[in-house]
Amino acid sequence: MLKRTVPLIIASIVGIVLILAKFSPPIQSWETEVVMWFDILAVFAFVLGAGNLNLNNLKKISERKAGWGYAAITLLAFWITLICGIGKLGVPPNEQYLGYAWSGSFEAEGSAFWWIFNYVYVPLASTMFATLAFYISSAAFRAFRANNVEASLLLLTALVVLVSQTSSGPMLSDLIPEESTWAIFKIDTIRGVLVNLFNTLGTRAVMIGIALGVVSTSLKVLMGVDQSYLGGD
Amino acid sequence: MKQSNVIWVVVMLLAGVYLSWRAVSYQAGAVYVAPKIVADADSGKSFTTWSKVPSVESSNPGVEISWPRTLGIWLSALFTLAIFSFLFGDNVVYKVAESIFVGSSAAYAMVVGFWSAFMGIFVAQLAPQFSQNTFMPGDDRTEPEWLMLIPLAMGIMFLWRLMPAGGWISRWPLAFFIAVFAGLRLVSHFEADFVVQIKSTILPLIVFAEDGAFDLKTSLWNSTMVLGTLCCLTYFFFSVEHTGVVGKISRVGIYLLMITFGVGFALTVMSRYSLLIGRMNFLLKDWLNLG
Amino acid sequence: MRSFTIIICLLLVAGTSDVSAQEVAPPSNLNVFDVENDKGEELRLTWTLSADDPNTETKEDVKEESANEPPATLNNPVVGYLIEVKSGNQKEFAEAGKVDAGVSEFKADDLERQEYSYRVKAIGADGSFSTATGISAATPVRQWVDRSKIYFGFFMLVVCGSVVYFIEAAKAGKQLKVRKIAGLEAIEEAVGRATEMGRDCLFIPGIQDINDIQTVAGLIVLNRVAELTAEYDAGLDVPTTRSLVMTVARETVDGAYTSAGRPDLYNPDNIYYVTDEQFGFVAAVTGKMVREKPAACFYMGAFYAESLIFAETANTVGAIQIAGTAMPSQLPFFVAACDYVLIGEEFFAASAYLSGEPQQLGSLKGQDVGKFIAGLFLIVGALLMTVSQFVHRGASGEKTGPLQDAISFMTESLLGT
Amino acid sequence: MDKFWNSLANLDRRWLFALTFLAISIPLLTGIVLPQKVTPMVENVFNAIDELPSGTKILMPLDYDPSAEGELQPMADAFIRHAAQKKHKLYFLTIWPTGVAMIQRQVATLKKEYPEYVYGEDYVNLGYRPGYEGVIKLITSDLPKLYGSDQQGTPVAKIPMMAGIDSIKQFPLIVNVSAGDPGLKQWVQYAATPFDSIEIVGGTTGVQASTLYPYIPNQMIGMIAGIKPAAEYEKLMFEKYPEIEKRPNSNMANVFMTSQEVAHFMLIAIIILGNVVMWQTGGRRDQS
Repeated sequence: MLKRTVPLIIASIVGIVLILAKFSPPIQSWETEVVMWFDILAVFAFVLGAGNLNLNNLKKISERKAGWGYAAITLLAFWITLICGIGKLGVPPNEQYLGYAWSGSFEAEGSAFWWIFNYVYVPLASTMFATLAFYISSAAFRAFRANNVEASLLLLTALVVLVSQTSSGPMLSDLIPEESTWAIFKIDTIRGVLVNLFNTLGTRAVMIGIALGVVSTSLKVLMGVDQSYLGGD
Repeated sequence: MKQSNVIWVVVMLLAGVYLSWRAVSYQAGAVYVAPKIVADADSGKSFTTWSKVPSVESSNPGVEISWPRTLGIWLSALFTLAIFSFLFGDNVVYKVAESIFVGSSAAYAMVVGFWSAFMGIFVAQLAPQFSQNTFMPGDDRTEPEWLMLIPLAMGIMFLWRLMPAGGWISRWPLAFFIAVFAGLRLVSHFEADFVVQIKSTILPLIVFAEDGAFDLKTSLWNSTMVLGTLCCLTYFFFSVEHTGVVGKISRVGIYLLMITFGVGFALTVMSRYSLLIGRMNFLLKDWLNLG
Repeated sequence: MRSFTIIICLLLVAGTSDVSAQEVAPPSNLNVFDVENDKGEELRLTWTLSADDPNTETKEDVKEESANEPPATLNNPVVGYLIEVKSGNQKEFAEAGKVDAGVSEFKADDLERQEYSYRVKAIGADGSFSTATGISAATPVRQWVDRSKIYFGFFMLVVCGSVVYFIEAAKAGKQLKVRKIAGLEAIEEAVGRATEMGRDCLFIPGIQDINDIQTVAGLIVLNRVAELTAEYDAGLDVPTTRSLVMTVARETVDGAYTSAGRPDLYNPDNIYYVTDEQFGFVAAVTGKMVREKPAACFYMGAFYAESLIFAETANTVGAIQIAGTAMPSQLPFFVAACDYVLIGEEFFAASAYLSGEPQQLGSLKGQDVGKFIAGLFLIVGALLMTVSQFVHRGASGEKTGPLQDAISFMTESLLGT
Repeated sequence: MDKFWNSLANLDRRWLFALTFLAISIPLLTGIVLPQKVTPMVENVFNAIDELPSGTKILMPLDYDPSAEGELQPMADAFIRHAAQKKHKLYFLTIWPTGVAMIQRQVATLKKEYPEYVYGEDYVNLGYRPGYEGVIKLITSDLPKLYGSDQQGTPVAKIPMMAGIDSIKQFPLIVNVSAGDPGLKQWVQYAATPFDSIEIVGGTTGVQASTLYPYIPNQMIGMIAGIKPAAEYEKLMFEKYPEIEKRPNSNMANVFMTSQEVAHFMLIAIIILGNVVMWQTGGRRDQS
């Protein structure tokens, strides 16, 4: 009862109230309030995340599993960053409130946390992001093959749009005289049709479908038809 | 295997020699900073903060080289190379970079959550006196916001799962928030994705220009837009088998979706290459001072 | 009235031309309204601009007609307006706000639900004030129902209602038929293959928190996948980017192993938190893929740029990949690089299919009604607009008539948000 | 011959990675530039800055982070050089915390190439304020409320060029460079659209562009979306002010565009090669 029925009742009532809130001005602001509570709960949840991260890595170290050294590095990096950030190490006070030692921003320039963010986090994240350029090449080689009609269409449209993004492609197609009947084959024209017409209509249909999927998934959660997120008894 | 190891060692040594030469003779990666003294007349306290200045000003009075930041640039460069090395296969350097990345980014997210949501909202609203005396002196709240006891209670219920018994109570706040967002998303998706998309697709199939002449181009465009969207929607029908006429229409639908995806793929390519260019530029210019 | 004021002004200008500062002409016709469809905290004020306002239309007209009359007649042009307010129990008027010259409306907010009296004065360039307008008063009214959203609400009710109706109909035993989806049949095959090869199944429920409905949908799919891995006794590996997702995923998998009758196989350590940050997570997961070589990878949830990094890395270790997402921008990459993809709505439908429960299939039927309504709107709307094109062919100016009313009822009321 | 195609079919993807690496880095190092055809929209953006009288106040919000530098840095540079060439007064600010470092880069360019530009008289760095689009909404009516001091903490009262500025309505033009939300879209929605006196041009990434086209030309004069239009912008600038071209790194967009050009054609070649291999080997796809 307390394990399953009560949460389901909570879910139904709360969900319906928030749907109604969209239509009732006096309670519209509840949304902002509740979203703020969620951000706070997420911080509480960090205790579990951090606990899990620490336990997993400590286990690897104590069992001397393969790669336990890396587990130690992860833990070290975690605690150094956490202490620098929560302790505001090297953060000068806010310029208007010099008397308050803790008043500076935790990301203030020159602080230890700022240094870690700029020289550890940023290069690692942006390089990871940049590896996408390589994966695009390998995906293009292996996946863009005209096996069937679908794949051929994917391939052809991608090729045309790729050519249109270069400088020389459009320049070459400009050799087609403006007045001739062939002018509709200018690469910029084709690109315009592909991007503004076909891309738009496909995306619209996908989005309409997604909206319906969200509606029905949400309703299933609110009606208690799908309770898998509550787990077993 | 042994021979390749030798080759790698030689390559690394050469790279090391080159880098030391760049570091010494071209001051690769050097960062200069200038001091700024902030003083407060009331409390008589003063602090010196340092901020970066362009290298052209390195000879200005007071400007000096910042060793932590110069070291930082070198470290960034090494991390960049470490991540790229994964493309050629998993290796020790990548594993080290990955471990540091995971540990410090997890802590990073927690620190941001701690200072912005927990201290900045929760504590600042529940204990305004305390927060104004310590980390938020500019805040003008006077009364505690007792509503904040609700997330506190939920947080405790949630963490109760760490206790030996009664851990099921943590399902209550979870059910609460899953339902909250199910309700919110239901309305917002219905509004933005369903209604708005339908509305913007309602177009006249045949269009006449201002002077009454038949506008072939716009007519074709609109008709394709409306009929194409209908074909794609047909593809998503679940309760009708894709055979016969429906089958043919949904076939056209999937073809149109493939064109959509082809365009989507190609449009992203330029931005992705730009990311790589940005990283290469960092290595060559910011770090090695080339060009 | 206005022209009369202007004449007086001109007379004043003529009569006292040696005095540089002139009394500013006041604004007029102050009206105060309640703002509709709000929670009763706002009032809206409108007035007619002062004759000395450079933006007053009559001046513009005069300027156009007789260019020889210079705008210099405004010795003391209006630079703004001062709005003053007095609530029920106060005796004096206090400043409520200022607006720039040329602005003839003001919104007062953060009000109580009591009567407020307003008056407006013009501010001259020399800082002097005009006499005030007449006093106008109103009380903010709270509306419990936002009437501008009634049609939208009705429309939503129809679609939601049809989903609920078919779920209930299916519960009552109505037989519903649904078509097959290729990606879903492949899930069991992939788990089976992982079992044969003795390798893990990797399941990533997206990189968003539990507040994204895609994550919830992903976890529902995880429930079915976990049932399969329990049946087959295959390894399951679930890295998450959020602590909350980890918690819910553990509940889900625990429940799945119990209902598959193998609670002994459930190991919570296989569902773990990595890091909240997108690319930190990517670095760890791709590293793990290369080292542990999972046989099947499932990507079910909200994904961003990492979609292609995952798909290309898992491909090198020869994994079967099945993706499902409702991120339109990432679908191209999954479609190109994965073996099976659940596109948008199919992803949400997956949980219903996989459960095999009749009431879940009912929700699919309800979604189809939604699509049918969408198609109907498109067709009817497009036809109406086409007819309108024929009717108004070559006509210029504003289109009116019952046809236009029907179109605007459809697009502005029914589809207005 | 079959053996050759089979080996290609099983090509180690690291060769493709190496090829991509070379296609991007060689043009960067050599600095070769290709001719560009200038499109009308880029010309409109250029004229928006060029036709303003010298000394016009321009608001320059730079809302991006280091990961978007490869795409946005060149256009930000071009905007700044062009504006400084026209002797406009520049007001930098950002609504992205990471934007502060991006502004510092622009300031460095100004100091290096326009030594006559005086801080506080010709340009000012107002820095970052939290609040996302709320910042934009607020400074449309009251700028000093949020920006009481500049990035260095100097009160605005002591900055000559801040005298008389009480809202961004006093800026005839906003030049925004943005990598996402909040960014160009919000500047258009909350600043340029409600106030007729404010015009806006922008620079953004190629991925973002499609959502922004609907605002042109009614709410926004035009935008530079990605590297290619940025390269065209540079060409226009060099035509009118040839002295800029001689400065180091002034043609960065064109150099980057050469990398893009080479990489795009490499990608096209890779796709075609993949298909040729498939035909030659009868569609077999060996996965290793």
